[in-house]
Amino acid sequence: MKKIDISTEAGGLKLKNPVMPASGTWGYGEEYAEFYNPGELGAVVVKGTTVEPRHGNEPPRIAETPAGMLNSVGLQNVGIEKFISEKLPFLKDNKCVVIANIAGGSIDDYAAIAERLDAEKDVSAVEVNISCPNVSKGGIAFGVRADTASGVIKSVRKKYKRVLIAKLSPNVTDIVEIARACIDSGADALTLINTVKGMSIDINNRKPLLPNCTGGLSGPAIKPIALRMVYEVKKATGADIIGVGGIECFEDALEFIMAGASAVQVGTANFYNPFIMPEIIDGFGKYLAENSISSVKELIGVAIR
Amino acid sequence: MKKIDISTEAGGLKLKNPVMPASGTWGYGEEYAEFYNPGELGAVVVKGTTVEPRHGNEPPRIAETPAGMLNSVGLQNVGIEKFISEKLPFLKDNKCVVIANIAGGSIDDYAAIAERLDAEKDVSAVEVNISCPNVSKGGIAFGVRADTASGVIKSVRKKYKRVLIAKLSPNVTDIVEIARACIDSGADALTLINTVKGMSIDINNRKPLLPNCTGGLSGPAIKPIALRMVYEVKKATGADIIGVGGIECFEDALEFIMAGASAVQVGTANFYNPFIMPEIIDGFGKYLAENSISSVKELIGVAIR
Amino acid sequence: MNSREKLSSEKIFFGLREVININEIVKGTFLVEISSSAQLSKSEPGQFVYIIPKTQKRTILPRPLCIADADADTVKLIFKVKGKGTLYLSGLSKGDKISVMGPLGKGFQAVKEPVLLAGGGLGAAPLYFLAKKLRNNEKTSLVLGFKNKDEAYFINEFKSVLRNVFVCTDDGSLGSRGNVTGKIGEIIRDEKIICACGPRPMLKSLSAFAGENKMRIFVSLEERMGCGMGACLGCVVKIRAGGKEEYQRVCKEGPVFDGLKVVF
Amino acid sequence: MNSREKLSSEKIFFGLREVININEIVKGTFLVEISSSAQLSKSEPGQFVYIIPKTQKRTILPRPLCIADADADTVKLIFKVKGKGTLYLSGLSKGDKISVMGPLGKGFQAVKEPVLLAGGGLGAAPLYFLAKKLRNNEKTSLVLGFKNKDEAYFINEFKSVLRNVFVCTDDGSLGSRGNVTGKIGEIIRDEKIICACGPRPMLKSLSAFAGENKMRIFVSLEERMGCGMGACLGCVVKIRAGGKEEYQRVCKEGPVFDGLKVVF
Ligand SMILES: Cc1cc2nc3c(=O)[nH]c(=O)nc-3n(C[C@H](O)[C@H](O)[C@H](O)COP(=O)(O)OP(=O)(O)OC[C@H]3O[C@@H](n4cnc5c(N)ncnc54)[C@H](O)[C@@H]3O)c2cc1C
Ligand SMILES: Cc1cc2nc3c(=O)[nH]c(=O)nc-3n(C[C@H](O)[C@H](O)[C@H](O)COP(=O)(O)OP(=O)(O)OC[C@H]3O[C@@H](n4cnc5c(N)ncnc54)[C@H](O)[C@@H]3O)c2cc1C
Ligand SMILES: Cc1cc2nc3c(=O)[nH]c(=O)nc-3n(C[C@H](O)[C@H](O)[C@H](O)COP(=O)(O)O)c2cc1C
Ligand SMILES: Cc1cc2nc3c(=O)[nH]c(=O)nc-3n(C[C@H](O)[C@H](O)[C@H](O)COP(=O)(O)O)c2cc1C
Ligand code: FES
Ligand code: FES
Repeated sequence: MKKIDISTEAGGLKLKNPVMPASGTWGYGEEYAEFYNPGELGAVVVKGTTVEPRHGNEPPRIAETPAGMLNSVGLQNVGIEKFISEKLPFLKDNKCVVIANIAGGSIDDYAAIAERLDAEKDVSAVEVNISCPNVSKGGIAFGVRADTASGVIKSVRKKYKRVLIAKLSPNVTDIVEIARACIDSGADALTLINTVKGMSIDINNRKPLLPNCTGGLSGPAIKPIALRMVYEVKKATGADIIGVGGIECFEDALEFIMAGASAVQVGTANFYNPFIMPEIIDGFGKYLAENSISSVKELIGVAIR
Repeated sequence: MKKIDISTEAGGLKLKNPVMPASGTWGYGEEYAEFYNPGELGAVVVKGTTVEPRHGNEPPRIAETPAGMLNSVGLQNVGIEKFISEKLPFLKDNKCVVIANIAGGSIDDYAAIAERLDAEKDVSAVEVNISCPNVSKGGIAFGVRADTASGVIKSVRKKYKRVLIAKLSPNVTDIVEIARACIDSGADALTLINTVKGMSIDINNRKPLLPNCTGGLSGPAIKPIALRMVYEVKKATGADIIGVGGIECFEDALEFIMAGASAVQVGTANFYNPFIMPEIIDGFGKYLAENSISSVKELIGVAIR
Repeated sequence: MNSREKLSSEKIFFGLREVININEIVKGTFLVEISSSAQLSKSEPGQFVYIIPKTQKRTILPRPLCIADADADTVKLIFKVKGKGTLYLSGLSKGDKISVMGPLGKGFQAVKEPVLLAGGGLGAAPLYFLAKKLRNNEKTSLVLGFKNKDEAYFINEFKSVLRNVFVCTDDGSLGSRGNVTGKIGEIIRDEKIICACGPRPMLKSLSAFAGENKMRIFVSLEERMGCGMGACLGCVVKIRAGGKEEYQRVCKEGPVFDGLKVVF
Repeated sequence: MNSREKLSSEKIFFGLREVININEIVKGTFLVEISSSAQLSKSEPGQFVYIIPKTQKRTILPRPLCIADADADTVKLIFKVKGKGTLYLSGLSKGDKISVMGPLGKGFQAVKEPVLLAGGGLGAAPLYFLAKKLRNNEKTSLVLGFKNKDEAYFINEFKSVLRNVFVCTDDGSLGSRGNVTGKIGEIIRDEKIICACGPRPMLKSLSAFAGENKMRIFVSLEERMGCGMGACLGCVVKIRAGGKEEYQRVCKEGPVFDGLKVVF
């Protein structure tokens, strides 16, 4: 029997397996450590972190939709300093590969966090969330325009020397254009996709269910959209991609790998199956063995034509 | 007891109730007439029609996804002449308000169909599908850019005197921008939304499940996306909107009305419940009675803040 | 319009039916008997029903299954567990209610003895219904092909309605070794019609055989479906018609097509 | 990592539990008893379980329910049918398996007699568990408030574990007429602690009452949840802490909060 290798790599970041939590769905790894050691995962992506602590949006922040959910958490987080002093040590102690998801209201914010994290060797990569509203430019997210996306990535690139991953918003006309802009601006890899903008109406109260009106749609419902974007971007750019959106079983993860992802993230599914990530990791081992494939890497993008 | 009025109006088109099939899911009304008279519906929107008959895409054309489905039918249709001579008489005989969904590969195509339909008084409105690939401009859909969308609507407006509805693609960064362009170019109302571009991978055969690679996602999965777009566009423009996307029960339809739709279309749900549209119509009657509301029109957009 | 029952049309039933019996006839393949209705009792061989699975797995589309038998009391279906929908079906018990629409599509028509029936694997289901409608005499022969002995089923049932039943398996573990087309070639006498249901490669080779022998052939095809009613154009196959090739609907013009016209 | 059972943590059970009993105790409100586990048997009053409904209605999120009682054998839950998830639960039968995660959250802590318990509507559930843990003497009093007689439940059960049980209803159809806060005002003696669970307006007025009377008050809050584990920040409520207002998690810092600190 061949030796089975489920390790993978994205943008130069080596991962012992292709599975990690999606930012914002797994906190800083402490809570789910109750169930298993976070060091078992390929990496741990932490909650979106900003320069200053943030309160986030008014509750309710969650609404269920058909095979999905909306959230409007709104980047509640402890801020970069507290992340480094209070959250990072736990992840380091558990030997996690840490990916810091970062966000900001201005290009300077991004640059500041990037610089700060560059000094923290325990953070192996930054995942730049460019889907949050650009306060200085009137509420349009950085990530929906190639020029602003590029501006953010360039500013982070200047300050951060290790692996830079750009996390893209799916709420765009042409995901390939944005992907190209990020790669050209220095991103080593791309995470696809963030949540899809959606909404839910409370017909009893005759108003939007979330006080924030809109929220981010995640869960199985968005899987076909995420897969399409991974496929399109991989085919057009060849960039390293981390696929995310609606994965709830091993087969879903495999679809993303075949569509061109080098690794996958699991978000919403953790909420109804806290063991889903170890299950998917096991799934890769079994699948490779049963199909006599020696490495996950052989499967990346095989469905592309 | 007050008299209950479930009639509504969109872009000047009077509808005896707010429910109609979504284009492409109900053929030309003949098949489902097996179950009830199509004249019972607010209107009947027919399959997307082009100048010449079209073969459509290679099968398989359907893939199931979580709470949704992908289709890549690709505008197979009998062409405008056959529609008028062979399909329209049946709808006329059943006293249907007919909305013709039209599509084309060029602006001239759209203009040609619009002119032809202007002469057919039995067609009460055209629904201009601007989500299909613009052959002359390299495979980008007309509907994803404000300038091309505007070009199509203007050309149809010149030739077609009665109600002009623009059906928009959700695969855009800013739906409000496209909506405005269409309204400014002469559209009387908007249908929101067409299918969301998605994909599914067949992990056994290691290739996209649809030979066409991508397909249009419809069904309950996309409801939050459709609702969000209806809400955003209604709030920003005040335009008359026909809401569509994932409606599978009366409550879903009511969400769309409260989000700002003047009427709704039902697509995918017909496939698993052929009686869904009469059920929703009944639902409106009951809801108004139970809540002592005299007209559906009072509910349009009540959730907007 | 209040009760679902009442909502069915004259020709097509839509509503709940009761599971009267369900059995695993060979590993992974089930025979389920459900209660019939006025419309279902008029089903023709080759027509199908559309079963709407109530799964917990986020499915929405109904699943098409050929009618293996139908009378005033019951409708029989034979299915193989493939995915979520058929898994749900396999978990049903006597007395459970399932949501059914049908009969749908166009069945085997203009079938006259002498005739050859050819079924591969699961394809045997609609042929059983057809065999029952034909007279049980020397003029009808049936060839059933299976992968191996373990996958064979319904042979005794066929023998009880037909005199000439031939079985072949890929590995020779039951009946003769070989495929259906080969066996048809062996046993053919003066038949001018073949009715076939089974995997595409089998239907293709049988259609070629029929063409060479100037026979008629009716084949039952499958395609992924949306509406099942002919309205969505989701389920098409390529058919030669009027000198051209065009897409026709498996759920409406089919599932039974003239095999000589199918573009395989 | 093979079986789900094995996957639970030391403190939190995750896996299938069996329905031992289910009863509609008043119209639309059910008492369900499920089998316990090592972890669940250590539940504290005020903690909750997360039930993952296996519905056919495209739901994905688990539903939080307060633990109404727990020992080594069973866990009791009381729930009202609100939507898809609770409808699914109400349809369960003895012997069915359900997917459960828990115990979760922080319960009533530092509760010492003499104490006043105040429950409105469904809020009574966690207080029953709490009452059982307190000593059954004159020092604990309970006020239960309901809309009317028809919605009242569990009164006899409470009386069997507590001597001082007062009931009030909005319309006076059972016990005295009036609301819980009013009744608490009437019966209060030297208690310095209130433990309350019920609708927000009741918790708000009780907290105001407690503040005015220099008492401590613990309130059990609800919010829509994602993970139930403290990881997603979906379920927050606004709490005064360290001179500022901040969002805290109902599933982690709560569901039981210091009522004087809640920003209602
Ligand atoms: C007219 C017709 C008659 C059929 N008769 C029978 C029969 O008598 N017995 C039997 O076992 N099978 C029959 N099939 C195939 C059967 O419909 C599929 O095996 C079944 O739908 C698979 O569903 P699933 O949920 O188990 O699998 P999934 O993979 O979960 O199905 C996902 C989707 O794909 C569709 N699908 C998957 N495979 C097929 C297929 N081969 N053909 C069409 N759609 C498919 C399903 O309907 C569903 O929409 C028939 C198909 C057609 C078109
Ligand atoms: C900590 C906690 C303890 C609870 N304990 C009980 C209890 O002991 N008995 C009881 O009957 N109810 C309790 N509830 C409320 C109960 O969780 C909701 O009534 C239930 O989730 C509704 O689900 P549904 O599917 O029936 O309704 P749906 O409307 O279909 O629910 C849709 C979504 O909204 C959420 N949701 C809806 N209403 C509420 C609510 N009031 N609070 C939180 N989430 C909500 C659901 O979890 C789900 O995600 C508790 C809630 C919390 C937060
Ligand atoms: C509650 C919640 C909070 C999230 N917070 C963040 C965040 O802080 N930063 C970010 O980049 N993405 C965030 N996301 C998006 C997820 O990382 C992921 O891209 C998305 O949920 C799709 O994956 P899923 O369908 O597996 O959940 C959040 C998602 C959820 C559900
Ligand atoms: C099989 C199928 C065919 C469709 N064909 C068309 C079409 O010809 N023209 C068009 O404008 N929209 C077409 N649509 C999109 C629908 O009209 C509708 O916008 C979409 O399906 C969302 O609604 P639903 O979720 O209720 O199905 C089609 C959808 C499906 C599922
Ligand atoms: S399935 Fe819709 S046309 Fe056949
Ligand atoms: S539900 Fe996720 S933090 Fe409470």
